[in-house]
Amino acid sequence: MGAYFSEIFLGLKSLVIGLIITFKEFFKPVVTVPYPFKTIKMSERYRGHIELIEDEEGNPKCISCGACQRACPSGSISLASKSVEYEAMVKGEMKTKKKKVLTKYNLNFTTCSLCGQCVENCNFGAITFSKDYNLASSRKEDFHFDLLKRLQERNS
Amino acid sequence: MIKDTVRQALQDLFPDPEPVIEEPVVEAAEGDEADGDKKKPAKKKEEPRVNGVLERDHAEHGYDIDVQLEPGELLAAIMILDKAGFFIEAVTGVDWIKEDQLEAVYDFSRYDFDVCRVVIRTRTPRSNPIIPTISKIYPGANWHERETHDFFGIKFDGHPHLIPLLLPEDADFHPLLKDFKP
Amino acid sequence: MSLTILNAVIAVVAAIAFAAVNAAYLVWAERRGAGRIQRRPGPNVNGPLGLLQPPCDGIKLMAKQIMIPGGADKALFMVAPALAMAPAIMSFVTIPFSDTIVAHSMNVGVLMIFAFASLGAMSILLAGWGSRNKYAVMASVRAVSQNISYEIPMLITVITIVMMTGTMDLKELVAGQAGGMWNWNAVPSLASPLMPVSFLIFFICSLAETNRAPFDLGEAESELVAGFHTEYGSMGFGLFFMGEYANIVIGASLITILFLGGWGCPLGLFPGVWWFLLKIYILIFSFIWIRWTFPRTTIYGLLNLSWKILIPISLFNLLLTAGLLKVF
Amino acid sequence: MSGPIHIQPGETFTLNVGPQHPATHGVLRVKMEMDGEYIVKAETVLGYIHRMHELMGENRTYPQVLPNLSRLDYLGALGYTHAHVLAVERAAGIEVPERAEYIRAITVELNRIASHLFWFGAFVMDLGGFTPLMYAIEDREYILDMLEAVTGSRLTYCYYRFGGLYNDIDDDFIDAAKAFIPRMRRQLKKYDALVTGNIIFEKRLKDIGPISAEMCRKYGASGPVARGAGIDFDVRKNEPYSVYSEFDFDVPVYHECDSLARYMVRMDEMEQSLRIIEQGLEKLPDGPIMPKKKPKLIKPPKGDYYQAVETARGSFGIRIVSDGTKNAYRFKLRSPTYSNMSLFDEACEGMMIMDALAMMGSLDLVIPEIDR
Repeated sequence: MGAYFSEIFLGLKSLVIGLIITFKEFFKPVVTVPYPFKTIKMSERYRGHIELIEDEEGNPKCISCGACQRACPSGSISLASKSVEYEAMVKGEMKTKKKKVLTKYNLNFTTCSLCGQCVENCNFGAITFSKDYNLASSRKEDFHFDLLKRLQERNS
Repeated sequence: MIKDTVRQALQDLFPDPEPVIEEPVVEAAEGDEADGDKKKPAKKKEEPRVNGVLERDHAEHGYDIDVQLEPGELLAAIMILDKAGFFIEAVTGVDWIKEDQLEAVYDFSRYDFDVCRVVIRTRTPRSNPIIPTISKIYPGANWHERETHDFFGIKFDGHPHLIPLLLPEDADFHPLLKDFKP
Repeated sequence: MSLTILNAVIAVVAAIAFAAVNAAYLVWAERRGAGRIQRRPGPNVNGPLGLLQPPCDGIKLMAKQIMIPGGADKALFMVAPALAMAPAIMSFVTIPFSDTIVAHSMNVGVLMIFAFASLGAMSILLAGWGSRNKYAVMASVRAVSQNISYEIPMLITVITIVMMTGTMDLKELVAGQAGGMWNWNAVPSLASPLMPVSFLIFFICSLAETNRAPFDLGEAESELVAGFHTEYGSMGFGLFFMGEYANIVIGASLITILFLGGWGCPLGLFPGVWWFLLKIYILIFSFIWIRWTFPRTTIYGLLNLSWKILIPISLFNLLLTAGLLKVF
Repeated sequence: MSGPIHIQPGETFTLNVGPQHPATHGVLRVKMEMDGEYIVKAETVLGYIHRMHELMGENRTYPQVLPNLSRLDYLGALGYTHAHVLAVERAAGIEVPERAEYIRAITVELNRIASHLFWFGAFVMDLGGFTPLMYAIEDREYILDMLEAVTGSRLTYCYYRFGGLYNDIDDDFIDAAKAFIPRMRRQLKKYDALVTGNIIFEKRLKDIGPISAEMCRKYGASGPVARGAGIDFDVRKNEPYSVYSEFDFDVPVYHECDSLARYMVRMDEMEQSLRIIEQGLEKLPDGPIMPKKKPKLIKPPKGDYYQAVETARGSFGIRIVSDGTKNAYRFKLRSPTYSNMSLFDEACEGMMIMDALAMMGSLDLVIPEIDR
């Protein structure tokens, strides 16, 4: 009989303790960020999709060696280049030197797993992570990024 | 040390008199390992391992006892481990296509601090891979065997419910076979 | 004659309006309250403080297509939501909000409310059976057994009170408690020293009767998907939802009337409808508060609680009160 | 595996719990043969999100498989990538600088707390209490913020590399971690009062869902499921890897074998993980995070290698059969939940559905990890 009543009493007590805790929380400030109205700054190392880095002249640093393409586990990167002399642009003296120029750098973000292998395998520091995360879309094509075009858009 | 007792018990499964067969087996394995560790990995291989018990370095391989036996002796070996209080870790397969064999690999380990991971391998021809089930002894092997059947097509004789587990129920392909084309 | 009909129509319309507005805004209050307890804002986008959320929800629910699952019993499926809402509204007719605001005062008001409250279980049963879903059937069976087992201690407690006050008229019940909180039924008196316990029992029972957490086994999301209204969408679901909140208002009103002095002030000053509303909203807040604090009980834990703890104690209280009433 | 005993055929009905069901936390399906509310027989059906990670492991190079591992278990991803790097380091014989190992241990333990916190919230939500989930998520958010600042991602980390780490931790991380420890201890006390002490919670779990030690052994259960059955088994202690042998921590073991025991094990483990983090931050040595000489192309020598680690869910093992090329010949993932879940069919026989689902919650299921 004693156990019966003590169980009821202890049970009620535990319930009251729980109620007190939630009651205290009731008056504490909210901790959430109302997302579309307010955003938080992404941390320094946040890894978004990749982005090409430009050199001083505004051209991509990429020399289209294809290391990123080979390193990518999901085959999300496709790039193309053409070999040109590129005379007009050369400001230095070495006019005859051949150069591979990036003509296409596409990232298929639908298959990208943001592992960062491409950035790590790039020996020329030509790609980096963007801080983009507002990437919702209902169309698949919106995630086929033409990074070269994005670079030009950023510059203009 | 449970390692020695289990090793001894497993050794007894092999019918041949111990000293005669054991020496070459151990030597072959050591040679095999040395091969791998040193410069010339490509040479002198594709010699299917001889059945027997090997002791492995835990730090190097992650397990202690490596047993290869005939499918027929499998249940006896499993029973030894069951009696010694091992728990089943996993059952899986390896497709040795060059040797035209399928290998089923059973991992057992211990809950106590006497670390001893035992690996039991048994090989069966690729054309008709049949291995007795151990799910009667370790019910936990039920799913693992179904999975192995999914991936490799090894038929576990006596399994109560050998239908695809991870693959779709109408799957008739075995994706981890080396000649699998998706 | 025509005046009575007009009166009745006004009363019913007012009751429906009160029930509907309450139901709609209790949803809002619940979501806001839950949000505060969980350290998040709750609905706050539609209108100031999210006050336009309930009408938006209502429009959305009404605009949706009514889906009837294949093989369901069409008639029962359609009747069940209405049956959830109707008794709840009917009960409002006899609840006195103050000594003047009451749609129809009856001398058996308590009985009538309980009669209608029992119909609520019927709607759950019909919904579960009609929607041809195993989860729904299991949930409705649970809900019915829960309703039956909790009506017993509830009614025993009510009998105790009726015995003390000698009336079944809700207005007279309140009048008997007038003049301050020391006269309330929830406060122990010489004749019934265990009244706070009875109050607690009644409170727990009304939680269970309204299928509120921690006794919401009828719609236990995590095991029975959504319980008896798994197959309901659009306004069918909306009616169940409103019925649930209307039932909560009735439960709170009943507790107020039976135990907390109805529209009387705790200090005996300025009695009026505002006290009544204040009390029921405090009670409703505590319902919300409890729901967002505790996990759900099990079905056998629930029945054990009723049969092993609540019923013996309330019976003991009944006998004790009966004996003491003879003495004093 | 025993069939219905006293029930006539036709008296039972089949209930499909899942693949879309709130209690299964993912696409798991359990076909239950029910007698009213009682389960007569259950059969788990898997494979709804099977992705064949093992095949992917065979046709990709070792570094390319790294991101796959964190997709196994999205709640405790670091533990799984840790297993992979350890396995490949064992196979290829790569030395790891001490600082890298310490950082690995710290981040893995943080991730373990995050995983247990989420499990705690989801488990209480299974039982019908919603609010603890929100508190747990709030605490978890601190961990995710810390890990994001270091690893760059919030959920599916790809942080460890063969031989070391992707990048070093900074002072901000150390400060945040040091501030987090006392905060988490306070929160754990709050959870104790709010949930563990609650009578409804206790009644729902005590003596419910018994899983005995013998059953654990036969099914190969590990992690909190085994420790809740009185088995003192933790790979971090039994088979120390990384730098765990240098930490002073206890392995919580409960002998009750019920759902409450498994719950208590996880709650105590959070405290132990905090201790490990505390010691790790204290002992953290300076130095490089990548070895000086690291092979450009990882080609482990021929052989068969096994590596077990203790993840948030139990003993996770990776078997790499190497044929000396840059791809694994066989890449086997031994996932702990797979074994833990396989005993559910037998354990839930004769239970009521709500108890069975509470027990399922106490197994801490992450379906992608079962299906792999």
